Amino acid sequence: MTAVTEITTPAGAGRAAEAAPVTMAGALNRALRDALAADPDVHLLGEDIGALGGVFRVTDGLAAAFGEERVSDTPLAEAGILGTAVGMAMYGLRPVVEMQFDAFAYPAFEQLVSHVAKMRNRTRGALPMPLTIRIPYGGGIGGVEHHSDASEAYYTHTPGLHVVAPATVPDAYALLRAAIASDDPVVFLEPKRLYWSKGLLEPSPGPAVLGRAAVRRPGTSATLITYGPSLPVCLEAAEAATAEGWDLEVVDLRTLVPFDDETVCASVRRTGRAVVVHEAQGFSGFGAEIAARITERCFHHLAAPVLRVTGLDIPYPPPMLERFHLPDVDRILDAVGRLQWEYDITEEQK
Amino acid sequence: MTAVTEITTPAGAGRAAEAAPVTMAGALNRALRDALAADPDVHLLGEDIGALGGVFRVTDGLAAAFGEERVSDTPLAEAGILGTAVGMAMYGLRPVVEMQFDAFAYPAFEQLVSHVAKMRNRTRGALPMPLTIRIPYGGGIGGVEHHSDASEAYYTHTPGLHVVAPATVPDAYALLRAAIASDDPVVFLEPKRLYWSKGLLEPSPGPAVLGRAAVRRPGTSATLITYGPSLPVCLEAAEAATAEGWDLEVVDLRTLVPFDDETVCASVRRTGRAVVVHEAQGFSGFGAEIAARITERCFHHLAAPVLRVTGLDIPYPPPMLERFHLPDVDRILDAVGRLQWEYDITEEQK
Amino acid sequence: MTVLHPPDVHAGAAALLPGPEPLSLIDRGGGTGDIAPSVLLDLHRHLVRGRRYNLQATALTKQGRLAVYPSTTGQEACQAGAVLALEERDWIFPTYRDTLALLVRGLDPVEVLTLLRGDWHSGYDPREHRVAPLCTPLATQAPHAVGLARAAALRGEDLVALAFIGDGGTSEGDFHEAVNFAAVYRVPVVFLVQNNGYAISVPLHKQTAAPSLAHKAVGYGVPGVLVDGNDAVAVHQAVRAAADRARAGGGPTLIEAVTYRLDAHTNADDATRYREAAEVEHWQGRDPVDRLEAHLRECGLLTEEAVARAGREAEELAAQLRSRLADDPAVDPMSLFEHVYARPTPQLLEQRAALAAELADVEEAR
Amino acid sequence: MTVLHPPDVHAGAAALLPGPEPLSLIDRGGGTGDIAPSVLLDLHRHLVRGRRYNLQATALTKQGRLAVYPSTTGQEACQAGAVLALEERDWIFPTYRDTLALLVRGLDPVEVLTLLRGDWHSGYDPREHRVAPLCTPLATQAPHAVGLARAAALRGEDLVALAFIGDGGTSEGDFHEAVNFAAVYRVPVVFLVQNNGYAISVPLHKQTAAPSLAHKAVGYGVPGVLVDGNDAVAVHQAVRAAADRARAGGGPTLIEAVTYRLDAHTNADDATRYREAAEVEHWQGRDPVDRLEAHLRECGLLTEEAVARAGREAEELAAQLRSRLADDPAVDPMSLFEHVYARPTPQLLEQRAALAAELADVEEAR
Ligand SMILES: Cc1ncc(C[n+]2csc(CCOP(=O)(O)OP(=O)(O)O)c2C)c(N)n1
Ligand SMILES: Cc1ncc(C[n+]2csc(CCOP(=O)(O)OP(=O)(O)O)c2C)c(N)n1
Ligand SMILES: [Mg+2]
Ligand SMILES: [Mg+2]
Repeated sequence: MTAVTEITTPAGAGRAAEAAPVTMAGALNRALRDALAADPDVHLLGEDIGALGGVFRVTDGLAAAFGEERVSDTPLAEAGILGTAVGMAMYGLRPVVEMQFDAFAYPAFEQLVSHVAKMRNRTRGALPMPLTIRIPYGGGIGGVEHHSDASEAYYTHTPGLHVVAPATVPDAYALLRAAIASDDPVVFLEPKRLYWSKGLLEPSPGPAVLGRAAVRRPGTSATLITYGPSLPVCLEAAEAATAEGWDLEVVDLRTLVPFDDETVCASVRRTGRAVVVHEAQGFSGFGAEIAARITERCFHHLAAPVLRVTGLDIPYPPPMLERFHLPDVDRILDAVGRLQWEYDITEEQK
Repeated sequence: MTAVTEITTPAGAGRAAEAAPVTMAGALNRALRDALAADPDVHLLGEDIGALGGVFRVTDGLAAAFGEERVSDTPLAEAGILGTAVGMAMYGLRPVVEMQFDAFAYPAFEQLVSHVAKMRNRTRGALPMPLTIRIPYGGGIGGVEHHSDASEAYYTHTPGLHVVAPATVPDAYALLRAAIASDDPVVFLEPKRLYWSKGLLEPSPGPAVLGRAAVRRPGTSATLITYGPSLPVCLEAAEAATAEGWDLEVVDLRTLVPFDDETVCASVRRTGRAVVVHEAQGFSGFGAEIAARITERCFHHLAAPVLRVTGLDIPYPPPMLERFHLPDVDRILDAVGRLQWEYDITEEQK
Repeated sequence: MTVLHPPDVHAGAAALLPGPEPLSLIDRGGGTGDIAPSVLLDLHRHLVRGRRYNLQATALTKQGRLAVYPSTTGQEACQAGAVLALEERDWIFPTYRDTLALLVRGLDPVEVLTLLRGDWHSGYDPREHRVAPLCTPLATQAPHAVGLARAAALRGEDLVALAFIGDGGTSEGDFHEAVNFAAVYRVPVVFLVQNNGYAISVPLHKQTAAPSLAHKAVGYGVPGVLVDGNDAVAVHQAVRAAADRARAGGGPTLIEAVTYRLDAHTNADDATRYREAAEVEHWQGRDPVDRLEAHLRECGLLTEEAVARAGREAEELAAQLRSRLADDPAVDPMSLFEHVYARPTPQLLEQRAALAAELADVEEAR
Repeated sequence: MTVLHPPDVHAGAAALLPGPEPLSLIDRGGGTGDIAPSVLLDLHRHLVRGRRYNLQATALTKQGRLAVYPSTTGQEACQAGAVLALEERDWIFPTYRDTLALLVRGLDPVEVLTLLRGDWHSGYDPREHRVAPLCTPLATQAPHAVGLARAAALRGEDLVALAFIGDGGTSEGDFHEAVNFAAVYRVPVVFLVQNNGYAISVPLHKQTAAPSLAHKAVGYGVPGVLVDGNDAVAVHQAVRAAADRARAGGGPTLIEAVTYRLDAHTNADDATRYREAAEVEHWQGRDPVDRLEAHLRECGLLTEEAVARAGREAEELAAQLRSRLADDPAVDPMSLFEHVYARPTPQLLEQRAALAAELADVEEAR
């Protein structure tokens, strides 16, 4: 049911000899452990996060190490979990909530939109919400229905939330530490199919700065913009593209909100062409925002419209069909091929 | 607390002498009444829709006319309401649900996303969901917090749903009839601040076809693309723009899903410039989808990037500040002014 | 080993059920329980003040000085009886209707109305007063009370959280989840259901088929208490007992206070559409202010002077409201961008700059 | 006039409470109630078949033939006892775990597994079998049962809906809202909570502090029934009584069947992380299949031949599963675009054309 994807995380690539690689699930576990150790106000709550260590084992061993009060199993009710966390945050704690799967965060939608996202604003800063909401995110692990949604667009559209999606092992650690340290609520999207990908955590990446994208592969022909589970696919596509003579730059957003316009636009201005890649259904998806804002900011640098390679506009498919839904190397290359490479020499066509 | 906006609805404009104008709330009431009369499978359910006739009086008199079984007050629980409606639809009825205000639809989000939107697909067509979910939508009526959200983007991003937003009185009637007649679930967004706007219903507009946009004002300089409560603002802006020498076309989407690419693109290809206008916060909003798809389809016809005039990326403001949040004529004209009118004569700048 | 439903717990179920009749003291010659006379006079003062506050706020709404006002006329005993039963360090989680509870807690009467006036969402510092923001999405504040009480308990602090909720609100999933969490974590929360007979237009019998709302308690393993919500003394006593229990580690209690909303749902509502005048009259006969006053007089606790003083104080409050709400407050559009995040995003900074430029243009055009 | 909590209803509350001990027939010399011998033999047959089905499906999962399988081993009495108590026209609203209930209803054993095999979300026509799709988001199917039962009642049809739910699922808001709606509308729904002691790893005492889950019923004004979920006869009798009551216009019932999940949560779960072997052994001693078999033998109802026949039939079923699930099913990627809407949107048509072109390319490249 679970595909193990091994990718070498670019950030740690140079140090492969120094230490043993860990999985992304392991890196997240270490981030939680370090956060719990560093700050007594950090509390974890969620379904099955105690003795079981979470269905993905991200909280493995934490209840044993920090006690059931710091790492507590909750009754089975997501609005109750998030609402309880809101109350804890009102008192000054720093709750870290686990939603068991992406689609099972929906029962908490009202608490998220009407309280978590707004509490600081409505109380003029008196009640900040230093909450982290961890959500195993996306598909590709053969999960049956309701276990593979990519729902970032619901969150990115909600003012007051930060939205973070790591794609590499060191980022998983660094961004989760940053999310927990943030005084604002962070929806933290953990790419399920990268849970077992491996990378290095030594030397420790430390907490990241939220809101900074990373260029994972420099290139000159066009820019692929992506995040979370689609990063390895884009890197693979970029490698494959060299055979066609394209040298693709790959930008990993890391943080969807706040958005790093600077890095993204600098890249697109340089390359003049861009393709946005994400798993979620494309219509009204986050890729639309990326494409729209690049166009607003870089119009005269664009040789072609910003294209999108996304999931289909259908309910997430059953396991045996999910590969037809998810963006793959071929679809990305196909989109790159449609970036009007003839443009430079046929300017008069415009 | 409620501002009464009088607009002459373009569709009925020519027939002003023939019959008395009705309000949009009245038109919606008539649509519900006609649907109830036409089809015994139509059932209304929601909070306070019976004796009270709904907080906006859209269901006024319907319980008295059709009985409490057809038009029934529910206990106060939105997930329960929508979930019950799902069960009724499974049995072949055609439920029409009222959510009292936009933000109070959030408790039903899981039922909407995981069941309403998916049921037909997961059962290979065996269980269609001919449901209509009426949601008083948007701001501008001085509502206190949680009473003015514009949440269309959550719905447009959910495959399996249709999303409809009328802007005129005859459309309110025609689109609601079409929504109820649709064999698919429709999220029907009723612009609160147009509830008391007036227009003509004679001759009866009959059910509309979902998925067709309307050109509300023909023009040549640029296209304003909008829907729901922002239509009157755009029409006003277009009138004001003539003073600056701009002849703006105004496209009213009417249906957000399915999207009428044809009408929109035809207009933009003609004018070469476009501004998208909506109330909701802009980031990751539906305007991004509109801008992105226009750019994908009409890139070489565009003299300037598609711009967006939207609500700010903040929680909906309190009554006394909402006018600073909502798109107004000035902001639209300002955006039109930034559509690079110098472009035609300074092509080499590109 | 997990034993499903050990028999001893099961046997204790009966103790969690409410009595057959609402707890009432005033009408039953119940005297004043063990409540100190000074507290009783305080109760009286707050009821009188509260009634006047409701009247004044409703009047101001008609004059357009408030965007909307949900009155608690008829429910003053619940509001004052409950809040006075708490310690200052205890937290209150009000619904949008419970403005009076805030007044009793000692908040500034105009800051209490900020939400309803429309200049901001919440007008006071919740931490300073231990009062959560007035909550509009129904029942959503109930889990907050649970979380806050749990946080305090984890820190070893002696604190009770009181969550108000309406009869309609008990139908929401959030209510269910909150009481369950509170019971499982055994946190010091008092859930006070003000059953005022209606959720806007929907009467109780369309809201629930339960024998009483207090009967829901046993399903969570917490005590259910039924109290006459128009008897300030009884409400006070019930809430104090529940708070004491909570403080002593006994966990949450669910109290149903049976009361009545004498006014319409809000100024925007037309209650004649869904209820009979006779019903309203019946409940006017059980007016909580009148009843307390009569009872305290009977007990010889209330002097004419005290009555007059309470009246004067209430008039002063009303006058203060009228004058302080006479003009529109200063609102700063630039404040829209504050407190969306701890630090504004680059995107918000852009939007802030754009609005500033717009406002400068407008200023210039003058 | 609205009377809040009329005393007569209030007095009736006691009748809604469950008894102190789960209803059990088998161990108490309860005989077989008024259940016909043929039904008892049917029950036995289904229990034997069901156990074998669980074993086989679990084995197939280990071989990668199913994506995941949540076993009902230990809960077969609930599944068969409940479904056999219904009429063919009654509807079943299962959770993701209740595959056996579908089998008992007569669905094709492979179609039952479609979701878990992963070739589509739901493998059968719900209307044909009066079985809603296996439901993964917990408790969300409960309001569907209410809506469907209400729709049928409005049409004057005589139909009962049975909603399965887990102990964990009762904590969700949707459960609360569903039971409340059912009670208020007085619809013919039977809510059957299979309390198997765990929600994945979370034991009941971390899920609720209630004396029993059946004690939740009174809070909605419906009867709460506690039954031994490992006694097929008792479950059958309790569900039939509730269905009869519902059919007669008596409204919903909430039944808690106390049972135990002998296997792990699913094949992907490691139950040793959160429960003791001794606990599992204890419950193995109360195996529902063994108990029914022993009981029916004791009552002289079960011949050796019937036992052998049931065993053979179960083996045939297992063999059928093995052979029919041996190969991957044919899946058509183009079917992804079917049934998203009644008619595909223009946008979907574009995407369909693109996928068709992709597939044609791949075909060509071969
Ligand atoms: C989640 C949600 N749904 C709907 C509403 C709209 N609404 C506001 S007040 C109200 C009735 C509340 O009734 P009750 O809980 O009895 O409180 P009361 O007004 O009687 O104090 C409704 C339906 C809301 N505020 N929140
Ligand atoms: C809304 C929702 N939240 C979380 C989950 C993940 N999940 C699947 S099964 C399960 C435990 C269910 O426990 P219970 O209701 O007791 O049923 P059982 O598995 O014991 O049959 C959980 C938490 C889910 N399916 N749906
Ligand atoms: Mg009420
Ligand atoms: Mg269970």
